[in-house]
Amino acid sequence: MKSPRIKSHVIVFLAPAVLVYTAIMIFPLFNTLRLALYTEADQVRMFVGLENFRTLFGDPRWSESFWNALANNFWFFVIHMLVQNPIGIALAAILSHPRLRFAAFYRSAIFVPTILSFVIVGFAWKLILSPIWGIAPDLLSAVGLKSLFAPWLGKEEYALTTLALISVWQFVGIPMMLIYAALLSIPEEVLEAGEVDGITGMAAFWKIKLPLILPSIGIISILTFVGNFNAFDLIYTAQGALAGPDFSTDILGTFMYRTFFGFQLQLGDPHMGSAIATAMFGIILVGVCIYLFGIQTRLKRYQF
Amino acid sequence: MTALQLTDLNKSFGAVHVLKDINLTVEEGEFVVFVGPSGCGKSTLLRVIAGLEDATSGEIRIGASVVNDTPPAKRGIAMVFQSYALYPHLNVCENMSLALKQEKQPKAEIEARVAEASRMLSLDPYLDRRPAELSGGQRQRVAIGRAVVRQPQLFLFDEPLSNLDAALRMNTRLEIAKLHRQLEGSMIYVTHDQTEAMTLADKIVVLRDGRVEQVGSPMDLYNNPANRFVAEFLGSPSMNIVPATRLGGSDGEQVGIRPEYVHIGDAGALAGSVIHVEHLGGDTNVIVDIGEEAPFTVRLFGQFDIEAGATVQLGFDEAKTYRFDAAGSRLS
Amino acid sequence: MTALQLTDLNKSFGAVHVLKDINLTVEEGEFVVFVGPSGCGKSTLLRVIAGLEDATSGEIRIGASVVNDTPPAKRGIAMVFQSYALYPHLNVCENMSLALKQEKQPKAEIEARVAEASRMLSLDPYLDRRPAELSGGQRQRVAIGRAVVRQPQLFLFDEPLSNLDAALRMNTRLEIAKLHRQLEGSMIYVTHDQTEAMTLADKIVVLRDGRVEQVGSPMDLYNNPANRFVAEFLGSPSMNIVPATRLGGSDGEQVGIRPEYVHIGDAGALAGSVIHVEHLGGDTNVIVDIGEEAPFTVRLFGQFDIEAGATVQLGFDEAKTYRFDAAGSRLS
Amino acid sequence: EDVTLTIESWRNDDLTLWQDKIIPAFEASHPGIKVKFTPSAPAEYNAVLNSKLDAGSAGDLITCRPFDASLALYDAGHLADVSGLENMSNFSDVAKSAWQTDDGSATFCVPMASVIHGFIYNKEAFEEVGVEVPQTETEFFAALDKFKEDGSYIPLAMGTNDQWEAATMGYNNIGPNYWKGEEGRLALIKGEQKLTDDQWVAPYRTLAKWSDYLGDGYEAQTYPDSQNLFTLGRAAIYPAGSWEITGFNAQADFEMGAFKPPVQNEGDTCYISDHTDIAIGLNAKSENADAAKTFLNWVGSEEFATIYANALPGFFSLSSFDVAMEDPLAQEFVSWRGECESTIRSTYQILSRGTPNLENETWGASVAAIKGTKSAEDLGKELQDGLASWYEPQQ
Amino acid sequence: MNKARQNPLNAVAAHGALILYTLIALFPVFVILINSFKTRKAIFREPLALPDADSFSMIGYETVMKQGDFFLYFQNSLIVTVVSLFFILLFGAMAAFALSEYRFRGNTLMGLYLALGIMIPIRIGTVAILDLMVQTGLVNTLMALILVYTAQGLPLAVFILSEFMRQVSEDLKNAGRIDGLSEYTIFFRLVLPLVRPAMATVAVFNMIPIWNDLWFPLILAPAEETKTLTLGSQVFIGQFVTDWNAVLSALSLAILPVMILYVIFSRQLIRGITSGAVK
Ligand SMILES: Nc1ncnc2c1ncn2[C@@H]1O[C@H](COP(=O)(O)OP(=O)(O)OP(=O)(O)O)[C@@H](O)[C@H]1O
Ligand SMILES: Nc1ncnc2c1ncn2[C@@H]1O[C@H](COP(=O)(O)OP(=O)(O)OP(=O)(O)O)[C@@H](O)[C@H]1O
Ligand SMILES: [Mg+2]
Ligand SMILES: [Mg+2]
Repeated sequence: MKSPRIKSHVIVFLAPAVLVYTAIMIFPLFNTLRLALYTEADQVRMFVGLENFRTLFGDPRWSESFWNALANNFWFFVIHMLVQNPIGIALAAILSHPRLRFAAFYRSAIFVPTILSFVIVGFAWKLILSPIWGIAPDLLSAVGLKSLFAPWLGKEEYALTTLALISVWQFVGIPMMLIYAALLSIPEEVLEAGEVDGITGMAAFWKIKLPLILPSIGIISILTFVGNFNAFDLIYTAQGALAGPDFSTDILGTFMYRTFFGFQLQLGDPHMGSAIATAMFGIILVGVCIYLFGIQTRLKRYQF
Repeated sequence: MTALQLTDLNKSFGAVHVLKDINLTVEEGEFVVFVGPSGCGKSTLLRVIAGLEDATSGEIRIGASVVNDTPPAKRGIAMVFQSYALYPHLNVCENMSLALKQEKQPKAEIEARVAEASRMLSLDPYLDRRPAELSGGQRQRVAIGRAVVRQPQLFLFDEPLSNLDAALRMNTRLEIAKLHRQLEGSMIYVTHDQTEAMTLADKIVVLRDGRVEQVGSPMDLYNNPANRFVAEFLGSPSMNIVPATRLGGSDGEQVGIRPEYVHIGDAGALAGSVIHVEHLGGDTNVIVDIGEEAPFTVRLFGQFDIEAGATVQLGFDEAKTYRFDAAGSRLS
Repeated sequence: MTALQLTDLNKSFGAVHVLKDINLTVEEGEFVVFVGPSGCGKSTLLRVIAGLEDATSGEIRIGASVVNDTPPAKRGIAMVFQSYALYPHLNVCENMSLALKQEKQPKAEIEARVAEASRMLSLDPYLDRRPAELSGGQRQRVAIGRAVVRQPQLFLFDEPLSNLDAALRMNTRLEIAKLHRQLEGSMIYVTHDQTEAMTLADKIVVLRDGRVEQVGSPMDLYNNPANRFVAEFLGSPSMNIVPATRLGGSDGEQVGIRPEYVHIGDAGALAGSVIHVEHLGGDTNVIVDIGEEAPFTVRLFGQFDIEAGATVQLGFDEAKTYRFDAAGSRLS
Repeated sequence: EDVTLTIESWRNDDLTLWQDKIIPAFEASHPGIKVKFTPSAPAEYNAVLNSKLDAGSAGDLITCRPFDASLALYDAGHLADVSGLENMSNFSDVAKSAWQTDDGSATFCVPMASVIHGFIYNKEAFEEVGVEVPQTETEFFAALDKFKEDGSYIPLAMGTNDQWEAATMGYNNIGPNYWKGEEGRLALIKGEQKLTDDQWVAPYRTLAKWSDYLGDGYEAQTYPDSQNLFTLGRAAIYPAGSWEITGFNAQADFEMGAFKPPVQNEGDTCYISDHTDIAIGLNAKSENADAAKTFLNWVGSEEFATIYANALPGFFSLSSFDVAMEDPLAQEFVSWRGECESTIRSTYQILSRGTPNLENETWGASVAAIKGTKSAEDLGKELQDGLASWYEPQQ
Repeated sequence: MNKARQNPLNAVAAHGALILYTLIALFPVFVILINSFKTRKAIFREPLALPDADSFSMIGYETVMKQGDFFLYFQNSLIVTVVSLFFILLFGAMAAFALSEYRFRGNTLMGLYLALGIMIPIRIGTVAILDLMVQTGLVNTLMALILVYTAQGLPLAVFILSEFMRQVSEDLKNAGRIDGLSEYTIFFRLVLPLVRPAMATVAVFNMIPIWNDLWFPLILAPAEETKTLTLGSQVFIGQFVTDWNAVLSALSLAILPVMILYVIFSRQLIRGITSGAVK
């Protein structure tokens, strides 16, 4: 918090990251996003301004897909916020209990799914949820709930939710780790003071720990948001690029990928693809700006 | 009835044996002060009593029941931490009222108690500030306030006044004494301040290296220390210790003489040259080199000008000396 | 040469104006003690001097140069923080030696200095421990050690002894005094402890509410306080303040009488009933209700048994009283 | 100094075949040229290849998807014209059509193989339940009914989760019999028929009837699930492509047979989808163009055709050589070429050039037909509208 | 922490919840692992059964070991992952420190700029990246992958680390400043050790996508010598036939090293606690 002139060490601290990042990330990305303003006809690239966006939002064939993907994406995000983050926080809160036995084991075990590649996750869950091979139906019938079973991944009404839950399963370790790290940095004595004050258990969580980890929860929310609106792999490995059944699991990532790189007989269209990517970028940017300027600056941080 | 009883209490941190066979009884309404050198285990003992650390062995009894397995919140105690341990996200008022809210006290009651505590601790201007915006002394006062509002059966104070200035310290000390009389709760109080210990305590517990050295009323300890350690520890400046041989005693024994019982005069049992004179305003300490390793301190009432280097004779009343054997035990 | 010169220094935290027009000179080799009530801005002033806070206005000069824009590391200072600010991940030895390693001191030199500091502060048994495994007093000593090993031109101590017990405090105090003589560095020292302030200081600076109230040598301030605030602030117990009307003075004026200049006898200017007697061992404080709001304290040398409730006459030498006008200024 | 040629391919499955048989055969007769086969996963192939081509880091030889995907590469200058190769004469015009410009002036890939659609069945199950191999649609459904009644086998092994099964093994499998193969396909391209015409809608109606015979939860059944269901002996009939033969031979421990898509009435001309599927071309920017051409020429040879067709039964050579095949199932499939009219998948040529993409739409439509979420007529209309939105002859 | 503070009921509930979730977390992994030791028939006949004498088969592992130089792939993956993580953590932490510690003009904007990268999938920049690598001759080197992953991981690292660095006590850094430590030393000797838990978290976050990435190895470094493990296992995923035995085996093998890396980093996390902040 020194004086506002940029000092040499600030530059030294920033330089490596900024250089690598600009050269290998920002430059290529914007080079690509630029394509959104062009189109190609007969091997000739033409500048068309915002025409591609007009197509994307104006032409019902495109806009319907776009809004469908966006709506699905929101649902995907909502599930993560409602399921993944609370579970992650709860697990972290339990795990951060001092001297909980086997904590390291639990922590690692819960983190295992996050380490798996999408291929494994897709395979395992398809195998488990498959109506044919019987793991889920058998397990359900073992507890007498066989009637609840449905081929979840194959039904329009369940597929997206099912995938979102699988994704939650896979990534719950991330909020858990972050919150865990945040909880650990709360000074022991503050919690002890609370304990003597009778603020224990849930009350300690709500009244002391939660307010102190709010910045981390903010970070997690924005990371979830960004991650979800960029998500692609799980849907792609589980349901393919067409995000079936009937596009019910199509999210912006799959929509963009399909358009950008093409799929089967459909040729890649980098121009429309970039237009979609730009739209995604815009959506995420708005979210991140709301966070950075609206939320992050308002979250009180405490130095321990 | 006894408010607190510790029986054969031991506490180790791994290999470090911090508390050793502590036996102690605190009566209902008693004000007990723990004193002892830094690192002797005072805070640890408080933490064990509070239930923040497990006793390695031994029994802790609060009121009628053994509380070894009772969680801190259920022990009916309030504690002021040496490091304050304020809730960083709450302002002063919320810091003080959180426990009461948790107890579901009526709103008016909470407000009244917080107002009372903040008045007593001169915290009124800061009620809306967060701990990070307070000075060290202000934080300490908030920590005291937080304990005070709870009106528990047993108070544990860990050096609650160490960051306060003399005036405020005196005020707060008096307030704590008043509080003690009003609440009829028992108090256990850790301090390094002689004045606090002597004036507040019904009973002083002198700890050394995890052991209780002596327990007794302040004047009792001052006048009848059980051993050299207690004798030296209480009183400021410390008691002078002179080898008995200098005063015609037997070899190995030591004689202790309190600085205030020594007078500087024309004749005396000891003589030496003045090293340094400390002017404290109300009194003057004269540090004299009597040829022993440790300097000899004389405390004079009032202001005196003595040149460093002057040779002085030190006289004292034999009856007011203490004799200790080589191991430090008092020879009566 | 002047070691430090502050000119018209001001510091605000947002709307809170904490330091107000501070002007102060510290001579080379001088030991300056800051005292003042909690929250008066002592720590803030130290932090501004150290360069940890920017002055809102005014000039800071260390040695020959204006250092307003010099980073802390280049100001040639060492500081002991009120909150210790130990490096939690380094053990005691590493905490003390980090700065020296940074200066690329030879290894032997580092070891020697750390050994010297740890001996002086009785930290030898703890050199391998992390701060979390130390008691409050031990942490404070490490913080002192960390500053001491650096042997800088200007030391800043923020209440470095507040968590130490009397014996250790006295030792450390003497060591700091010795250090000061040896190093010939200047020291600025914040304390709440009267004894420390009186014995260590070449010059005491009394702060109140962000302003300098008086600067002078200890005995000078004690004997010639510029105003009622300084008079009351120095000396423990505090000076008694009695409305001048009680002693035949004019209305609105106040008379200050130090407790140690009062004797209890058969006749006196004031009379009252004893509320409470504080036995401190070496001396006794008698608190008397003389019908004013504030009780009247008498400090007696030695141990006395006076019953609470007894009526006493209080006598004192008119020459040893101080007179203040309604605003608190001293009337000579 | 040896030249090393790198082949880009999506055929992970063929890695060992290339390494153990094809490459050694080629290298033996062509000293000085080394060949490396570097396949990538099929789903990523197009995207990866395009990126590499754009950046100029792609291999010398490029495995070609049929029709537009490769045409686009040629148009973009990534694929070289290989019409001039000596051995191109070993391929019929039909075989080459999948890798030619629309006017046929340039051929840019050497055809390798086609795949034929039909149905593979579990012979033991047919005997056990006493079902005859169906020739007509009526017989086909009668057979399915019988299996359903019997209950020990799932009549049809197909799922809709992966979507393309329904379109490829469903619609394009049985469809040619309705739209009369090439006749209908070309008419559609010319704009003379519409997807709302009955010959294009009727297959959806038939597909809709399939759902009764699919396994429980077929909605979530994936393509590998279907394969496994069949090869583990739990299903009786598998709507197939000939490419399955290799895998099925390895995995099934019962005898299998194949029958061609049933005709509507006995005696009707039968049509089969004999789909040109894979070819190989030359990266226009290859630095080893000469060696690569040598290799491509060799791909047009009989030697290659024989090795390939026998190593990969079910991938039938497109060359005019009479390649002897040993696998009985493969022989069964290839024998239909003599009995029926061949055609290729209706959506592949030209019709999938725009957005919406007719092929991809057909996937969804076939799934919807089977699940019964939309009527065949509605589907036809949707597809027609989509096609007409960008394809002039249909407007 | 101790008996008095540990309500046994709570402890039981805590363990109950954790065990339940652990089961949920591990069940699919368990399914994968047991099936990787079974014949293909047994996988699909009874996916939940443990391998027995009949169904036990190492065929998958054999296929994996036969196909390609798996130890080389392994080594490549490890090098790429570890080196990328090193750069991500180092550069990311440095930038995060600059952003959280110093107030300079454009601070927030710089933060936003560095965050842009997490908002667009880097894949769409593939062609430009590949172009760059072709021009610099880095195609088919591990360096290309390391650079891309470093760039890709930085935004997240900066984002998370700067949040955690804001919590490091100001007094502590100031004590360092007064001790004469340079800003660099303060960063390396004081701040970095104190945000170790966060560093471990960031490392774990980034480790997974890097280790599991298929796309960039495929495009930037598909050569045999630079193949990564994930890319190596892709040969078993075919167009029509997927060799599930081999896929399961290869992927089971691939779990191990990440698991080990994870354990190493989470150790750091624990170590971070024990050295925990102190007043
Ligand atoms: N960051 C801050 N924002 C607002 N006010 C502050 C801040 N830091 C300190 N203050 C206020 O400035 C005043 C001076 O604080 P300072 O810490 O200098 O007091 P001090 O004299 O050291 O007191 P103590 O003896 O209790 O340590 C206090 O009233 C405090 O509340
Ligand atoms: N977690 C721990 N691990 C190991 N040793 C510890 C731990 N906590 C405290 N100690 C040691 O136990 C002894 C007693 O510490 P304690 O904090 O009780 O001392 P104290 O009497 O309160 O001292 P002070 O007056 O300085 O606050 C000290 O020597 C300290 O170093
Ligand atoms: Mg302590
Ligand atoms: Mg202070």
